[in-house]
Amino acid sequence: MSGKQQTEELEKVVIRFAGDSGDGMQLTGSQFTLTSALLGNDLATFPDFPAEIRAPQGTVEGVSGFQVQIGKIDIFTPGDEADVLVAMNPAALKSNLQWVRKGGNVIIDSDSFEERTFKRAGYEGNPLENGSLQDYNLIEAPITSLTKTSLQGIALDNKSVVRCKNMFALGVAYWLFDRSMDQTLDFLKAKFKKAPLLVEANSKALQAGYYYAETVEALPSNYKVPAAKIEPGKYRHISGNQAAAWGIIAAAEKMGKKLFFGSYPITPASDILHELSKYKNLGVTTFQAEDEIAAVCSAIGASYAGELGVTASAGPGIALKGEAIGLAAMVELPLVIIDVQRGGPSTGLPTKTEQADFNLAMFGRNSDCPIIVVASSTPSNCFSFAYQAAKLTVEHMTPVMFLSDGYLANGSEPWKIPSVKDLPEIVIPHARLNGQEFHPYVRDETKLSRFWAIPGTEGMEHRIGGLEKENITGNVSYDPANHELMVKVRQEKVSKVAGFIPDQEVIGTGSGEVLVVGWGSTYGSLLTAVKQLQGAGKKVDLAHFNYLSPLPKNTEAIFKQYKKVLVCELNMGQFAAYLRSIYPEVKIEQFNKIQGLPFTVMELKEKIIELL
Amino acid sequence: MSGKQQTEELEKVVIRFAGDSGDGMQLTGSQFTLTSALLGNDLATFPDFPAEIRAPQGTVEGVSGFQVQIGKIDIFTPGDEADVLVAMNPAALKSNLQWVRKGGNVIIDSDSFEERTFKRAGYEGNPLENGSLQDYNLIEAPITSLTKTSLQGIALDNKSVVRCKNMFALGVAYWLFDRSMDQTLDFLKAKFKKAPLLVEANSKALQAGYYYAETVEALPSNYKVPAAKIEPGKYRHISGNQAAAWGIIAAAEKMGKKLFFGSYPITPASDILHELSKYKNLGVTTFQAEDEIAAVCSAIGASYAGELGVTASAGPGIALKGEAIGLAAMVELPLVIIDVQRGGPSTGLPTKTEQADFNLAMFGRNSDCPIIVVASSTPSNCFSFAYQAAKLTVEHMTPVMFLSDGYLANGSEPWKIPSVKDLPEIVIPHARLNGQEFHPYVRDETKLSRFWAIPGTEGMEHRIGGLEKENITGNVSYDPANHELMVKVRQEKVSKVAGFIPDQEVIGTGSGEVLVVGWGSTYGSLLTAVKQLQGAGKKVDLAHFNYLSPLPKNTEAIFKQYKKVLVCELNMGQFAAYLRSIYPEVKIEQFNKIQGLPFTVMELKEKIIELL
Amino acid sequence: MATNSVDTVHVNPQLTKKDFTSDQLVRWCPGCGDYAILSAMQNALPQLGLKKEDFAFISGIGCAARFPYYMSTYGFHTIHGRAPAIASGVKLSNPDLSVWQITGDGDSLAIGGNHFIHALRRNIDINILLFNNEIYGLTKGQLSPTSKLGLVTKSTPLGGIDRPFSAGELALGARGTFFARTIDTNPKLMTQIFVESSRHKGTSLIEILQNCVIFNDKTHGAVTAKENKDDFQLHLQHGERMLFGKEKNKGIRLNGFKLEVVTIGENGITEDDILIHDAHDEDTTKHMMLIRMQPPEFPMALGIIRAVKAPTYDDLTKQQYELSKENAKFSNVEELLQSGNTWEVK
Amino acid sequence: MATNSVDTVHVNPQLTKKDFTSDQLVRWCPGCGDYAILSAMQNALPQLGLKKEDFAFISGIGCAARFPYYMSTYGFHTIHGRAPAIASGVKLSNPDLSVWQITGDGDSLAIGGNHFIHALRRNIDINILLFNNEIYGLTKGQLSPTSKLGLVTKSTPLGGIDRPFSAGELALGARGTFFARTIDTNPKLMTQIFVESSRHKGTSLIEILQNCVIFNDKTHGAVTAKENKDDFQLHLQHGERMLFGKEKNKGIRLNGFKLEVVTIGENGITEDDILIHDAHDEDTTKHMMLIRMQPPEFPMALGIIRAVKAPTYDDLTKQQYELSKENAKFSNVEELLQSGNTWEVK
Ligand SMILES: Cc1ncc(C[n+]2csc(CCOP(=O)(O)OP(=O)(O)O)c2C)c(N)n1
Ligand SMILES: Cc1ncc(C[n+]2csc(CCOP(=O)(O)OP(=O)(O)O)c2C)c(N)n1
Ligand code: SF4
Ligand code: SF4
Ligand SMILES: [Mg+2]
Ligand SMILES: [Mg+2]
Repeated sequence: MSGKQQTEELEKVVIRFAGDSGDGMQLTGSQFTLTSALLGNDLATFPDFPAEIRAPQGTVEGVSGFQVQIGKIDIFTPGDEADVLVAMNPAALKSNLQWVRKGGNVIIDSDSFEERTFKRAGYEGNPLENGSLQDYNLIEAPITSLTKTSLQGIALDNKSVVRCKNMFALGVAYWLFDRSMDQTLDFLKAKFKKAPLLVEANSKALQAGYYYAETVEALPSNYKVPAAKIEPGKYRHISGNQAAAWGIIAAAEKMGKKLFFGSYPITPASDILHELSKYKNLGVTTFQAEDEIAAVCSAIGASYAGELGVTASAGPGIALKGEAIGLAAMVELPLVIIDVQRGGPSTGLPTKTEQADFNLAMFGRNSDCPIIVVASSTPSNCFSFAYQAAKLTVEHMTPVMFLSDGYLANGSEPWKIPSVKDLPEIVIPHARLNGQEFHPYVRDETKLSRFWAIPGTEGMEHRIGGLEKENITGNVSYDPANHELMVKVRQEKVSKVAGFIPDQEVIGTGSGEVLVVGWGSTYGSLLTAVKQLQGAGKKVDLAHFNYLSPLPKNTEAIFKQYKKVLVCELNMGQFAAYLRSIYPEVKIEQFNKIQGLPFTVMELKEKIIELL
Repeated sequence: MSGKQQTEELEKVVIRFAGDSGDGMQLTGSQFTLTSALLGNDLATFPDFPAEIRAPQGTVEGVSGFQVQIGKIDIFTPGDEADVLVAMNPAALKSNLQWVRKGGNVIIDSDSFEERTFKRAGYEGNPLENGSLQDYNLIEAPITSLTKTSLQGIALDNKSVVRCKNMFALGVAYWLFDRSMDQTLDFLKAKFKKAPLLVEANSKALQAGYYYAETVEALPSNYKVPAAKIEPGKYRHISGNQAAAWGIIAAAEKMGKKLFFGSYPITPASDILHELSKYKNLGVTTFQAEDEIAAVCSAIGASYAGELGVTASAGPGIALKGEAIGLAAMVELPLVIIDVQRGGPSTGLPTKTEQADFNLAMFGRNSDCPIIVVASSTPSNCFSFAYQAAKLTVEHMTPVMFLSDGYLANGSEPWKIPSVKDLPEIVIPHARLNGQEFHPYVRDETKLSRFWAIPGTEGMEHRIGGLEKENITGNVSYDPANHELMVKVRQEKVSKVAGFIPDQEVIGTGSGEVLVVGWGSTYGSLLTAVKQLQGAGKKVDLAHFNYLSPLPKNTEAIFKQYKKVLVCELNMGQFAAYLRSIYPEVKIEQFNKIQGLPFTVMELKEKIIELL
Repeated sequence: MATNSVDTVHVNPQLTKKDFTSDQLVRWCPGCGDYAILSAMQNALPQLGLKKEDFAFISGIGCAARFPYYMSTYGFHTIHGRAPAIASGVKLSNPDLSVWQITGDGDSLAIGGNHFIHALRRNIDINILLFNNEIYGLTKGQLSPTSKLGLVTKSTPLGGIDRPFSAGELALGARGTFFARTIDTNPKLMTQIFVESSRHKGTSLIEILQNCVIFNDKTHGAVTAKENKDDFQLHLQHGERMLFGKEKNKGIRLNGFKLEVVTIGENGITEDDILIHDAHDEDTTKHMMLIRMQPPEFPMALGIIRAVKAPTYDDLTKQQYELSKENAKFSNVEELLQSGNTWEVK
Repeated sequence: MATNSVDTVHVNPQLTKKDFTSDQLVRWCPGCGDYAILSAMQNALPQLGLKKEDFAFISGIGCAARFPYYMSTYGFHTIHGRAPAIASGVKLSNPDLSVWQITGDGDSLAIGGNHFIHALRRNIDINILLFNNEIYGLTKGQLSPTSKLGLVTKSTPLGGIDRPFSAGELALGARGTFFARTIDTNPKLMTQIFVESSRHKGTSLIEILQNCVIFNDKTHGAVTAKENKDDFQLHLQHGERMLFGKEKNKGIRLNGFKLEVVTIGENGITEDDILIHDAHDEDTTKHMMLIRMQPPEFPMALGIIRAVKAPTYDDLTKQQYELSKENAKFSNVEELLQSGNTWEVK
């Protein structure tokens, strides 16, 4: 490893930062991401939080990671394996080495490797010495001490100085990938506006890292990942939860309603509450309720009173909302329920991702109680599907469950900023008086939805409730035939939504050997796998679903074009079972992973090839 | 209508009593039932309660009905249509005439037909005069005034006297069906032990009715329904809720555990709480919790502490229990959840029956969270399946949902009393110390269930919880592979129950044109319809399911023996969809009714014949 | 606005009871106390100077909760126990509505207990009418959290062993700003209290001692029975002395830290010894004591026991809108989307 | 029973802290107040004369709720807010266990509020340890029902507008029989209170003012900070005068209906003027006043504020078993099945 470094050009590269939760790895990763985005790379990120707030320092449980894939080609996932791992301590190395490709670069803070620390990380012996890293290109950099040295003379306590070591590491990464430090230098100025010493210290550490990497010749080469061909326009970075929050606000504005968000905190949904609570001036009311039941009920109250009522939670909280969602379905009021899924059952794996609340979304209510279910598939399209959820719920006057998950919620990607005026119109079915007696359950003929009569409007006084009611008048009715009619009307109303959503798209030729089917957050990995196989000449297509209930009209027609249909999900096969129950004639195979982790492209390709 | 009456012998007959909720129709019906049972008839009953506590007198909403079918042949349902209706007022006539077969007898209290009362019942004109009853054999008896006359001289207030008119009506019915009054006379003595005047008045009214019927010659004939060929033994009458309560107590006694029943009242499940609360001396603790969540949680606490924890509710309450049931599944503790289903969604039709919580039972929890689901199919076998539920939950250490419904809960039938010693043994998997460190998730090899370690036992101190845990040790684990393993173990554990339940039975030849499939309370109607068709030479069989998750091992093999499989349910087709998702190769048709009412034999036969 | 054409309903100061009566048949049991409450409410609303469409009645489940069907206002019969949360959403979204939550003792204090205490704590401007019949009526007679200790019911054949809540004590423990108590046998008092509590800004809790003739008849008999009326009812008025009895010669006096009943003219007691009711006292101490008074030792306190000013959650929400507008970096979603770190791809 | 073989653990009067320490790595943030509470508990249990297997720790969800993992007793980490109901089931089923419910302010007073008040009302013999850090720790810093009005958190960027609950007031409003308050900075007091509350028959509520260094640091600083310790902590002991201050020369006196702080020696105040604490007073009046005392006007009351006798739900349940046995018509299921109306078919 000597001689002047070379610059290698790459199509894409994956880098992973890992350290103690106090080490600032999320910040480091997002700075790297932003800078790469500004350079024009396409990219996708995946933050990997520890389950504890602050697990004991130096333990594997306390490691926080951030992975980003950047490319000059389209990037749909944060990558299966990292080309470069930056590990700030032995615990970070221990828990992250499994994600590094053989032959990849591993940059460690050699200052952090001592008897005490690698014991604490659960290593038997010193991992640097026992050959366990021989398949990797190990770069031992004394990051802590170099940070200290470079900050000598700045009047900061030792703790604050050491905290800057993440910037040192970021500097190394910037050099390694030939990125400018400007964006981060600006960011630091803004972030520490009120503490100039911190601006100085962090900036110096960043630069020290950059120049260290350039100088020491420990690094084999640096890499260039040229800009991707990206649709022109104005971009920003957005995470799934932020996008969901913004999508809902945008829909409320578009429909001219205030937004009422009733919620109870839960990982990984809480950030939607945090985000929305910033926008009171945009007409957003956030109500942190005493529990999930009160949260959804307050949103139902808001919808009844004429606002857009929305609630959000994760699985355990959604399970609690079932009875109230049933009420909203019964009284036919708008309601958006956002389920940011996480690993389960029960409390499960709160910080991990999973797609296992599909059944709960479909069936988690007493009796026959269909609602609309949609799912987003990338962090940024959480915006569109949150928006769609709001549009559908008011236009069809029935609850909509919007499924996101931990992977989308915390993941982020560049997003071409839409213009609000280009967003689909939302037409609210406000009730109107026509000189005759007002009836709350008069229905729109094409949609079967009722009209929204808002308390405070004169002449529309009426009563609704959870008891079965007579069609049109809404009077409580125990009549057998009316009940059957109403159950069918509520089902039909949801089924008819199929006429108002786009046809299902297929990525590929439209027929062939295997149709890969997915839904929700697996989109990136499925798309990458399918494209790679298509590139290799395989007859594989992808149909990735965002509308789950009802399904797009052309679904069965698509399925019939393929010899095999393979449904891939991060659960035990819930969507697959649902498809089988609707299209028993289609032979459905399934591929499942239940590890709290996304699919890797590799494992998908292997499975698909098996079927070819 | 003159001349001395004839006695006609009948194979079976259906009689329906209807009156104001204050008129004592439930009592009248159950007395008639008991007397018929003592005579050796087979029979089945159906009480039809009003939705209100006491709806305004004389209104259709306030009508309370009771239907019973008695036979010398096997009786499986209370009958589609009544041969005799006793209607105590115009409202009772109005709401019940629809259930009487054309040509049937309608006995009314003519005293109750006046302008005011038939208006109140919602009649335009006097129904006795407008020809609307011409298809029926109308018997106008001045029941109220005859009751009054016959009780003259008894020192009771007018109200109490008039209250005896139900006994007069019962007397008429006894004569009509050639039944002795003895049982009811004894009953009255016991019931009014403390009020001899009431014994006298009610007895007199009963006899007056009997002799009136014998004398007036208004009745065309009386009927004899001879004793059925019933298996010898000691019998009693039992309703579904009572049977469920007793089944659970019997199981607790058999396994040598105390029973802890945590519940919150709800129609039609409350009677289980009422029933169980009488048996504290049998080691039953009933805990009326503050809500359904506390109810199920207290039961989980009891199971954790080493008792048999049971909870019960109806749909709205079951929807609330989902999160906690998920906890029980995750920590692998016994828990029986009884869902006495009612019409829905939401509050729905609380006093009507439906089978629409199947999906909720299967899927109403966050994430992949399988549990065992069983259903009873007759009032009396609520005993066996409650017992089975308790047996399975402790033997397999996972929650069991036991589905009953309003029809079974309130319906009743004769039941051959089993001997406790003949009930299946229940073997509790108590944990044992073996000198090594104790681990809470060591598993039974054949069942995959863990062992029950009871707090208070020395040397077994351990921690469990809703977070994902490592197999064997139970330590909290975020390890991806362990999570997949555990999700699969929980699924396998439930699947393996199939090896411990009986094979599915088929009523019929075992192959043919149409296999009728049902589950739960539709058994009686399905069986009657299928038997009648078989009797007519049709190639129709019945497979009626009590074990829903997992399904019996031989299910698919059975289905494959038929050209068509018709799943009949009182919902939109939930079990049918489930079967399709599991056996996509079986072509499944469905027949559904969502009216808050049981199937009639007639409509079933029509539908089945369509398929032949 | 004052024309009276068929199509427009104008602000009508002459709204009457009839205007608030819906066309639905009332379906409570004959003799149920709920009828009187309904009637008192229909008498109270015309006095509030609001329009018919400005009222929303939100109920849970129970006999009491059928109430909205009989009012010809906006009404929502929701699910068991959750009405406070739904009513909160209604009020926050549509603050001009006069929101009335109708609930039974089971609905509010069993399954709905959490929402109940949280509504009171937040002090959202809704009015809660708690029909306390000390039993579950609709489900046909089980123990309620207010049932007297030892009550034999369907679910407690050997008598209830749960110590009952006192709605007022619980409400004050939850920081409630308004508590009144009334009885179904006194229509005038009910109407008066409904009117007054609707004027309180914040969560008004009105407990109505209601008789369930079917499952818990005469549970309030010690207070409501004709023969007990004078001696066991104390009608409180803010600023007035706590006097009661047929001759209004009995009163409540403070003795050290305890209340006691005294008779004017006996043992040298004069009117000056009798406590003056201060419903506006921030301190809950005396209100708690009044709430706890029970026959036969004491008369039951009726009327407005506590009514103190405190910011309401809905007003504070409005203030935060304003505050947020003042500091806002963007005034619409377009600006929000464009804000912060963005970049152009050409 | 006193042999000490390998296979039998005998009643060991010499159990030590170590016996109650599990092998799991404690995972709270460095500096979190929870560590001290854990340690105080591990010190308290050996003093109770019970065996290790006689303890069950039942928790909900939250940072606090991880507690059972670190105790080598029986433990159950359940779901958010529901621990009181689960603990109730445990105690009723296995009354010989010493049951400890571990909960945070969000777990007990937000989602778990209903079960909390009902446990207190029923007076089931469990001990509730409420770790009050006035914030949601585990979910990273949202407003809690005990957060101070105006607190800026992740969910309330403009400050919270919910008026906070006082755990003690709510508990007494719910008819709680035992309430104690302590602080994470005083291990001795904690241990003492844990021991004493475990001896109370009925629901013991112990509020621990706990510091969350990460999301709500120093929220209890006005009470716990070294410089405030003497002036703003009043350590109550039943039967003793309410004295505090560095020189123990300050005290609480009753002035009419209000409490006030006085200094002995000033304005003619003597020790005799100072109130004597009566934790056993049935009447909640003074306990409520003590609970409400807040710096800077008052010291914060610590120690056992209320401890009154009342029948416990678990004892009453047992009594009903007995009662039921006396009147029983059948003594086993066989007899039950055969009881009442039956008939023979031959
Ligand atoms: C989730 C749920 N649980 C239980 C019920 C059954 N239920 C309906 S009303 C009621 C209690 C009624 O008592 P209360 O609130 O005091 O009202 P009342 O009928 O006495 O006016 C119960 C338990 C229900 N409808 N929903
Ligand atoms: C049903 C459900 N809702 C929400 C959550 C998320 N959650 C976990 S702990 C918690 C609050 C924690 O606050 P607190 O009880 O005060 O405990 P602390 O962490 O402060 O000790 C929340 C909202 C959950 N786990 N389950
Ligand atoms: S059951 Fe009781 S509360 Fe309900 S309507 Fe009848 S009398 Fe009134
Ligand atoms: S977040 Fe707060 S309460 Fe939780 S462990 Fe950290 S310091 Fe303790
Ligand atoms: Mg009630
Ligand atoms: Mg907290």
